[in-house]
This record gives sequence, structure tokens and C-alpha cells, in this order.
Amino acid sequence: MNELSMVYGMGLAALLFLLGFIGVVIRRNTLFVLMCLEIMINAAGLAFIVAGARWSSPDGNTMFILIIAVAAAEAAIGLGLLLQLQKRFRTIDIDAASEMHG
Amino acid sequence: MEFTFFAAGIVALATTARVITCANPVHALLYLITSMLALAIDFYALGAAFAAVLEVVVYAGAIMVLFVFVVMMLNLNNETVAREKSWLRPQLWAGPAAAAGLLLLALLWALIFGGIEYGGITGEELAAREVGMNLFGPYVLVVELAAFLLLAALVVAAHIGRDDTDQVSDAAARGERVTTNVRESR
Amino acid sequence: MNDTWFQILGALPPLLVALSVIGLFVTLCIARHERLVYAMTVGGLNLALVATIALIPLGPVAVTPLYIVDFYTLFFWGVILVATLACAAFAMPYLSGFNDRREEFYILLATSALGAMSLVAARHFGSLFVGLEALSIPLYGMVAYTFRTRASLEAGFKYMILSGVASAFLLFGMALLYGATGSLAFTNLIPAGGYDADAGPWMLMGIGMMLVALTFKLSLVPFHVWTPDVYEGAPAPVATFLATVSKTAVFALLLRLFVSAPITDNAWLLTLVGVLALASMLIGNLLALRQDNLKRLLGYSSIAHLGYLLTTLVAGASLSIEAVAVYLATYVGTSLGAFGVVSLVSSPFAGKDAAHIDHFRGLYYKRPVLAVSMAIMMLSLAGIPLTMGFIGKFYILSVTMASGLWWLTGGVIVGSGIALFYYLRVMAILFMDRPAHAREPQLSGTGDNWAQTVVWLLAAATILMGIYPAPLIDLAAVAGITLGS
Amino acid sequence: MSLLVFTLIFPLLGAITLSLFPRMSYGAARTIGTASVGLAAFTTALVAIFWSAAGGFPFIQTLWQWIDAGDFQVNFSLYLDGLSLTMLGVITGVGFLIHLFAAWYMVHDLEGKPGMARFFAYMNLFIVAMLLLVLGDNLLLLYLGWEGVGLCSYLLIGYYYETPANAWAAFKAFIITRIGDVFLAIGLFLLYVVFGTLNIQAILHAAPSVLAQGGTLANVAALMVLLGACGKSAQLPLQTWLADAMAGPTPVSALIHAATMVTAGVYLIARTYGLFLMAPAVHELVGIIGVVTLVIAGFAALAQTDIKRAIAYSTMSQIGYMFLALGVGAWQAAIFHLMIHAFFKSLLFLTAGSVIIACHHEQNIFKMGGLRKKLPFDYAMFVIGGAALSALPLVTAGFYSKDAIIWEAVANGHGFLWAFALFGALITSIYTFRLIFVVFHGEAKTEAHAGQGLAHHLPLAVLAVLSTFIGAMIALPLDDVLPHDMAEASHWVELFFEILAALVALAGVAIAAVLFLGSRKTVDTVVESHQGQRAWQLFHGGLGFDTLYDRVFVRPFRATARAHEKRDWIETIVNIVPALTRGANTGLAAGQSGRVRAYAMIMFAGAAVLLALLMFG
Repeated sequence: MNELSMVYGMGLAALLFLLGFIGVVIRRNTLFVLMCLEIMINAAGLAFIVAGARWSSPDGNTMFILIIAVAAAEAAIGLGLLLQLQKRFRTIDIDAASEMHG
Repeated sequence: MEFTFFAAGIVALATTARVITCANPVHALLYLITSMLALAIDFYALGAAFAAVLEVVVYAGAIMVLFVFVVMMLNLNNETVAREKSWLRPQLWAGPAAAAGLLLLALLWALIFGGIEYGGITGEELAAREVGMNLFGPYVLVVELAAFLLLAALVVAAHIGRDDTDQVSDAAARGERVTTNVRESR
Repeated sequence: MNDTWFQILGALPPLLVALSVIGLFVTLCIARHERLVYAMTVGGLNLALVATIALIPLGPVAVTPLYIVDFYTLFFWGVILVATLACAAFAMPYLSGFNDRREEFYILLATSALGAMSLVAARHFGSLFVGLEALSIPLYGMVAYTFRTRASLEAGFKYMILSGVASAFLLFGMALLYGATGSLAFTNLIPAGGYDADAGPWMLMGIGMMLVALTFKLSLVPFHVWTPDVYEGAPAPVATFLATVSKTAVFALLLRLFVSAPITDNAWLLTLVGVLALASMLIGNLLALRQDNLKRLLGYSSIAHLGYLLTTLVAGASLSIEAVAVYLATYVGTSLGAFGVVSLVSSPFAGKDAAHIDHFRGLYYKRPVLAVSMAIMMLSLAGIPLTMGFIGKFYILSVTMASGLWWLTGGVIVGSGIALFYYLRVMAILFMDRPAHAREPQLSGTGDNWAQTVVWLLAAATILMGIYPAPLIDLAAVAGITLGS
Repeated sequence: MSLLVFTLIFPLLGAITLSLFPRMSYGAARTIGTASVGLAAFTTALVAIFWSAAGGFPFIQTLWQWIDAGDFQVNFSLYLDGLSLTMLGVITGVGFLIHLFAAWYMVHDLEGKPGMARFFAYMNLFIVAMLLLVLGDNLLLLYLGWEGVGLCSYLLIGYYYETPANAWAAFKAFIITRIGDVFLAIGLFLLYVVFGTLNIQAILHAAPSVLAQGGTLANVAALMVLLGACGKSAQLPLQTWLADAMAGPTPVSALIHAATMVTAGVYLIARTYGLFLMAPAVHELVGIIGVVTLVIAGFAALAQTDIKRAIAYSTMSQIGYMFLALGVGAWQAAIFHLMIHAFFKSLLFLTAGSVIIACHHEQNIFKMGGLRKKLPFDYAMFVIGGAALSALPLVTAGFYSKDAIIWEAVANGHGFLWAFALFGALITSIYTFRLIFVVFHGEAKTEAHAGQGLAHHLPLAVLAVLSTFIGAMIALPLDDVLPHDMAEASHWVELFFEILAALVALAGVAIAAVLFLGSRKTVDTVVESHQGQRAWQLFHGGLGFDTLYDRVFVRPFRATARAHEKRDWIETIVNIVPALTRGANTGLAAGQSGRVRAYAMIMFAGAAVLLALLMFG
């Protein structure tokens, strides 16, 4: 059976991670920011699966399950906050929430 | 295995790139789900069949549907898409692209000259049973803690996601004087 | 079987906290009763504190492969529990003005403390990650708890987004390290090539990405930008929690990681950590210099304090762990006091907190004891002798000097010099004449008296530890020995 | 003897109680403030009895370990030997009497006003700090007490801070003593670096083996300590603050600026005498500073019109005698004079306070006069105190203490210093009796109401008794602490010199009587002449040291600043630090834009740079 280098898997994860980060910085629409956050966390999950496959150990998968749980929690809270933001600030433009500074 | 991995990886990258550039939120969501399905194929190629299933069922199936619900509540229309386009000005990309480039350079350097031996992934399938044994063996306390984490997330979402109307009825139930507008000072 | 009971015994304090969370939730499902919920929270935390103290003679217990309960763990459990109790005491009078559901707050507080306790005992990436998230996720809700005030909502939102990014960094770094070593336990983080192999770029990148996340939580430069906004917007008791419990737990974890993981023994990595420390103490103090909002000011000053603390990681002297324990304990005590006064002045909740410096002008003539306590806390934060802040500062200086890190010593001295200005400014304001428009601090029922008692006790402890620090130093020394060996 | 710590605890409790209840009544504040010091004095007496009964060996009471970081250890320990016991007795004993008097005195200022507990809180706190200074067994505790008394002195000088002049006086005292403190801190740091310990006894023990006799290190360290002592004890060149410090309430002047704090410098030099023995040149300098100060201050005291300023200059002059004694190696005589001086100088100050109150806050002596008949008690007290100050032979305590110093100076072969000291003694009795004659004799110029009550009479009476030969009979247990005074000469020679000194003192009284008793025509003629006018101005201004410092330091500084107003590089350099700080603050604060995306971008860039540095650095 052919062997795949861990470098490719990690490289794919790194690219997804960076795309997600770029999205967080670029997008003004809060909904997109939350999606990009999910991309970043998902990329980290991929990295764990890759590493787990390298060592043929269940630890990678176990961590992935924990990551999914946390991602779900973050998404729920993020979307809840998003709805409140829409209600209080009448927009989902993330830059609107910048009343505190200095 | 290799071919599957690379093909699905390229699909995942391309769809993810569309997520961060796309103006229409619903389209973006669909791209994101596609990207996750592609990643699930990757997981399967790497031998993590259980994780692949979870990726589809929980990530794409549950979490993304949450997003869809919110999109529905936000009443998005063509105006939104137009505004979205106007927000995506090209000059915005300079800084993030530079930072991403630098970080990518560092990451690739680390991966390629990492001092880690190459190869190693055979794609041998990992039984879900093993994962389960692991979760309820050494990880049992962490799993319990994750349960508390989810409970807290539930409480937070329930508290924050509420309407003002709830507040009024709650206060009335307590027999308190109702002041709908909390005093604000700037 | 015996072994299992032993492990349960070792994990008793967090189990008690967890039980009280379950109890709270069940109570909430049956009936909303604020006093009962408060009493259950405080009772559970106190029981956990008693259990922590009772465990001292037990010796190190390995609780599953993921946790270790040694004296170092117990020391920081104690600090976390005391700080959480103080936050609960401040929250009670604060929330009495919150015209909405108040009971959930205590669930979130206890869960967050549970996460912090997990973090302190962690010796494995699994417990690290879930502990950190269990600390953070309830905190998002606590920061945005008074979400009808726009500042609170904004703060919660900012914290949630940036914290999520940091979590992703943490996970990616851990995955890289796992890929390189095949293990998730701190002590097994050895390059696959063998013991003698130096950590290559791969592993350095892994630990570097973890460092990004952890220094974000500690709000160190350049990942500090969120701190002032979140502190300002968060309800005062939550800011207190954020500045004390969250910082303590993450730093205790970071120190354990650095002490037990062999890969951190890299000169260049430590130099960069030193640069972060230097930048934090200078930039944090500079930002605080002309700040008029007390919560923001304390936020900036916390950046500087964590910068001082970080020098101990670089020094790696035999005294380092003891120094961290002493400094964290003194910092937590002092911050609790300072934030506690802010919280009490802003209690009960009525929109945005009374944290502008004008609110504190002439506090002495209205609430002399609160003002004197605040003055003591400012002196302690500034590190004036005969307060416990001096003892902590002294330790940091001796550690950096003992390791010959003169550039960091210089940074600590310059930073403290700048800091003196704004701490004394706050102190002077407390005793100035009171302008007409200042908000009148109100006094409510028993909760307020409890909270005041806590502030007094903290002020007394600040002075007492300043002139008689031996008990604290002894405890810290034991914690240092257990972790160091 | 473990009672020792209670001498600190009682006043500390007093200070805490007084500051926690700012709204208590005057009666309560007075009682707490006085009783706490009284209890401390009582404890001191018990400690003294037990200590001497146990054989008078040095006693160390270690309360706890203060700091224990690696090999740096500082204990919170009190050290009791003959020297610190003497100081302890003076501080608590005289302190108690002054507190008692203050309870009477401050009624006129404080009763019914807000913040009156503040006065007694400061006074009690001062006692605590002063006790810490003399009892501390290591240099860190000593320095803590040293700064503590400085702080209390500042607070009490500026007690009537509503008057800007008083606030300025407090400020001046603080700044000038602070200059001395900086030198002292450098000295202490130097000692720590050289000896590796802060324990005073350990340093004294190791000094002969570690330091080279007359070596640079010994000289520099001793010089730094000396400059610190000069600042606190108002000796040349840091003496100018003391006269202005009289802005504080009179009991404060008596306690801090006569009896205790200003003599801390003398205590410090005596405590570290081993250091000075290793640095003969600096040791010599101590005597010279003392002599020059005593003469200058004597001249200044001659030309004061304010009763308190006159006594303040005489304090400066008497401390000059103590420095002289230290400088000529008469260690025990210095401490003996310190104690006797505490008795008669606080008597003088308190009596002056009583007179000032009697004359409705009049402090100008030329607006008083003829008070002998209206205030017979005050008159008697002032004469006893003045006689002790002038060292009138046989009956006064000052005669025994001061003439011992003058005699030691000549006996140890310092003829030059002796001549000056003798001249100083002449001036001393002239200005003292000038005060007495102007204030109490001649024609009455003002109304006066004698003070009443036990709190007024008792302290004065006790201090008066101690100012006579009775006080001089107190034998100090200094033999084991300080070297024996070395005078070796035949009894007859000593007698000759003592008679000479006595005659000088009496001559001073006679001169004062001629000049100031009666019509004072001679004086008026001299003062009104052109030269006389200038001399009077010179003396009145403390021999122009304020002017001198103004000319040498302040004006050139201002002139330079003005000359370079446009392109002043000094100012530019000086301004760089705050400007940089402020600029950095503005720049950094601008980074706190409040925008989440901007924050994420900062994080992104920070992470990229950090990780790239980690990889490629």
C-alpha cells in the first residue's frame, strides 16, 4: 500500500486555516465572520485527523470529536450574539460594534 | 487513496476560497457545506471513517443548518448582496494577504524542513470502537467536562437569544415593576 | 477499585463544583429562586475549597492519564476558588439591579471555574483544550450577560470572535505537535527521532502556535488589543473574573507546559517569549498612562502585570515557579480588591458601569473604607513596600537578576516607573473634592455587606501579606518543589 | 522582654483606630492618641527594668521573616541594646509628654472641626516610624522607619495646608531631606553589595576585615551615610529646611523637629560608628560639619524675631554639637547630649507654644514683652529650659552634657574645633537670654492668658525637672555599645576647661543682659546703621543659605532655561521622556480602534511576525 506523507495533509489544513483567517479579517458581515471561524476550527480538526492517521491511534479522532462539540457550542453562542447584534445595532456589520475604543 | 485525498483536497480549497469571496450568504453557506463534504471524503481516505461520518452529520448537517436558520431570520435580500459586494473592496486584501503570505511561508518552512520523517500515513481504517474505548477510557473526565461545556453553551444561548418580550413576562411573573428600557449611559 | 476511589478522591474539588452545577441546573428547572441559587453556588465552591485544603497531605495523584493533582494543582485550585467566591460575592449586589433572569449567571460562573480547575490540573492536550474552552465558553455568556447594554453585547461579541481565532491556533499547534511526536501528553513531547534530537522547525511551529493562543488568553502584546474593550464592556464582576481566574488558570497551565515539556527548552523560543514580556510591560503601562476609564486602566495594567510574570518563564531559575505562585497570588488578591471596589461602586447594575475616573473623585468622603481599600490596592499594584504587591515585584526582580536577564530587569523597573504615575493618579482622585455630577454609590441589602466585607478582607490581607508574607511564601515554595521535581 | 514589640503595637493601634474613625469626638481622639503613647512609654520602662535585670545584653526579638527569596533574607527583627534603649526612652517618654501637652494645645485649633483625629493619627504614626528606625536590626527596616518619619514630618509641617506658605514649607522640607535620603539609599545599597547582608550588627562586625582602613570604599559608604544624616538632622549643607518647618503646630516642632526625628542622623552615625572608624577622613568631616553648623545657626538664631524660628536655629546648633561630639570620637557624649537636648528643647518649644497660645497666636517676640508677671509659670519654665540650653554651670543638665563635648574636643586634640565650639557656647547663651529678656522682661505689649490644666502643667514640670542636674544624673547604658570616651588628662586640666566653658556661658548671659535688658539702645543703634542692617538681614535669613542656593542652583538653572528658550537642548532632552511617553501613549491608543476586524488583523500580523521570527530567526 502506498504511503502518504503527513506534510500534504498538514499543508492542506494550513491552507484552509489561512483562508479562514483571511476571511475573518476581510469580511464585514458578521455571519461570514462566524463561518470563517468554523473554517479555521475545521482546519485544525483536519490536522488532528491527519496526525492521528500518521500514528494510527484513536487520539486524533477523539480530539476531533471534542473539537466538533466545541465548534457547535461556539457556533450556537456566536449566532445568538449575532441575532442580538442585529436587534441592538440594527445591522450585522461587524464594524458597527466599535463604540468602545481608546 | 492518494488520488482521492488530493482531488477532494482541491475541491475543499476551492469551495472554501469561494466562501470568503462570495457575496451571497446562502451561496456561501452551500459552498461551505460542499467544502465540508469534501473534507469528509479526505477523512475517509485517511482511514478515519467515523470522523468522516461525524463531519457530515454534525458539522455539515447540524451546525450548518443552524446557520441556515439564522440566515432565514435575518431576511436577506438583493440589497444585502449588493452591500456585501461594496464591502469587499480590493484594497482590503493587501494587509491580510501580506500577513497570510508570511504565515504561509513560515508554516510551509516548518512542514517541509520540519525535521519530521516523511511518509507514514497508510490509510488503514480506524475502528469506531477504538475511538469509543478511548473516549470512555482515559478521556472520560474530559468527556464529562465537554458535557458541562455544552450545558453552559445551552444556558448562554438560551439567555442571550431571548426577546425583550420574555423579559417583560418574567418580570411580571415575579411581580416586579417593569422597565422595558434599561437605563443606558454613554 | 482502590485506585479508582483514590482518583475520585483526588478529583474531589472539581467534582464538587460539577455537582453544584448540576444541582443549580436542576433547581432552575423546578423553580427560580435567586437566594437559593446563590447559596448553592457559594456552598459548593466553599466545599470544594475545604476539599482542596483537605487534600494537601495526600500527595500527587494521577487522575486518569489526563490530569495530575499535585500540590501545585492544589495551590492554584485554592486561588481559583477564592477568586470565584469573591466574584460571586460581587455579582450578588451587582445583579440586584439587573431587571432580568439572574440565576443563570451563577451556573456560568461555576462552570467557568470548573474549566479553570481542569486547566490547572491538565497534563495532556485533551484536558488542556476542553478545560480552556470550558473556561471560555461560559465567559462569553457572562461578558455579554447584560446584553441589553450595548457595551456588554459588543464586549461579548469581540471576545467571542477573537477567542475563537485563538482556539483555532491552539488546536492547530497541538495537532502539529501530535503529528511530530505521536503523543498528546506534555511530558512525551519529544521529537520522534529520539531524546537527543533538537526540536526541529515543525515542533517549534507547533509550540509557537499554541503560544499565540495562550498569550492571547493572557492578553500579552501583540495579542492584547481585545483586553480594554472587553474589560470595559463586561459587567464589573465578570471583568473581575476575567482578570483573576482566567489569567491565573492559563498562566499556571503555561508554566506547567514549559516546565514539563522538553521542547520548550529552546533558547530562541525563550528569547522571543522574553521579547513578548518586555513589549507587554512597556506597552501595557504606556497605554494605561492617560486612561480615564478605570476598568480599561486596570485592563491595561493587567497586560503589564502578565508581562512581568512572563519573565519568569524566560528566566527558568530555580526560583521561577515559586515566584510565579507568589506573584499570581498577590496579583489575584490585589485585582480582586480593585475590581471589587469598581463593582461595588457600580452596584446595583444600571446600564453602563460607573467606571469613569470622575465617578471615583472624592469617594473617600462618601465611602471612606472603600476608598481606603482602593488606595491600598493601587499601592499594592504599584509594588510599594509593606503591601503584598511589593513581595511579588521583589520576586520577579530577584528571578530576573538571578538569571542575569538585565534587559528584562530594566524593563520591569521602567514599566513600574511608568505605572507609578497612573496608580498614584487614581489614588489622588479618590481623595479629591467631589464634583456635583458624580454618581452616588448606593447601598443595597445584605449582599452588598457581604461584598464589602470581602473587599475589607482583601485590603487587610494585602497589608498583612506585605508585612508577614511567610505563609504565602512557604506554600508557594512547596508548589514550586512539587512541579519542579 | 518580648514586651518590646508592644512599644510599636500600641501607637500603631492608635494610628489605625484614629484613621478608621475620622468622625470621632475631640475628647476621644485626644485620649486614644495620648494613651497609646503613654502605654508605649510604660512598656519601655518595663522593658528597661527587665533588660537591665537580665544583665543588659543585646536582645534580638525576631518577629518573623519578612522576605526570603533565594539567598536574600530580611527578618522583621527588633534589636535592643543600650543605644536603642536610650532612644526608645527618649521617643516614648518625651513623646508621651508632648502628646499630653498637644492634647491641651490643639484644643484651640481643633475642637469641633472636622478631621481632628488626623492630627493624632499622624503623631502616633510618627512614633511608630521613629521606633522602627531605632529598633530595626537591619538597614532595610531602618530605612523604612527613616522614610516613615520623613513622611509624617511632611504631613505634619503641612498640617495647616490651607495656608500656601505652610504647604510650601512642607514641600521644601520634603525635597531637601529627600536629597539626603537618596544619598543614604545609595550608601545602604553599597553596604549591601559589599557585605552581602543588611544586618547592622553583622556589617559592623565584618567591617574591619572587609573594608580597608581609609580605603575609597569605606570613605564613599561613610560619606553617603553622613549626607543622609545631614539631610535628616538639618546640618550643613542640607540645613535650610528646619527653620521653615516651624509652620507646623508647636507640639510637632517639639516632638519631631527638636526631640526625635532631627536627631535620627546622630543616631544613625552612632549606630554605624564602626564604618566611620574605618573612614577617618569622613569621620573628621563629621566634626567639621557640626562645628560650622553650630556657629552659623547660632548667628542666625541671634537675629530671629519669630520665637519658634529662634528655637529652631538653636536646635540646629545643638545638633551641630552632637555632630562635633561624634566627629571627635566622643560617641557617648553625643548620645548623652541628644537625650538632654530632647528634654530641654522640648521644654522650650512647649513653653513657647504655651506663650503663643497665651498671646493669641502671636509669634513675634518684639510684640510680646513683660510676660513675666502675667505668665509666671511659663517664665519659670522658659528660664529653666534656657539655662539648660546655655549650659549654665552646675544646676543645669545642659552643663554636664554640652561641656563634656567641649572638653572632649580639646582633650582629643581638636583645638581648632574646640575654639569654635566655645565661641558657639557664647553665642548660645546670648541668643537664649535675648529671647528670655525680650519676651518676659521690659514693658508689656500684649494681653496674655495663662494656660490651665494638668495637661498643660504636668509635661512642662516634668521636662523642667529633667532639664536640671537631676536629668544629668541619668546614667546611660552605653558602655557595651559605643567606645569609651578617650579623654585622658589630669583632673585639674579638665576642671580648668570646664570652668572656662562655664565662664563663657555666664559671660553670654551678661552680654545679653547688657544688650537686651532695659532700653536696648546699643542694639538699636547697631542694627539701624548701614552695616548693621545688612548683617541683621544676613543673620535673619540664616546666613543667606537660601539665597545662596537660590543663586547657585535655582537661578542659573532658570537663566539657562531662559537663555535657550528657543533652542534649548537641555530642555529638549529633559522633555524627550515625557513627550516620548505621551506620543507612545497616543500612538498605541490609536491602535485601540475598537474594531473587531482591526483587532483580528493585529492578531494576524502579530502571529505571522512571531511565527516567522520563530522559524527564520
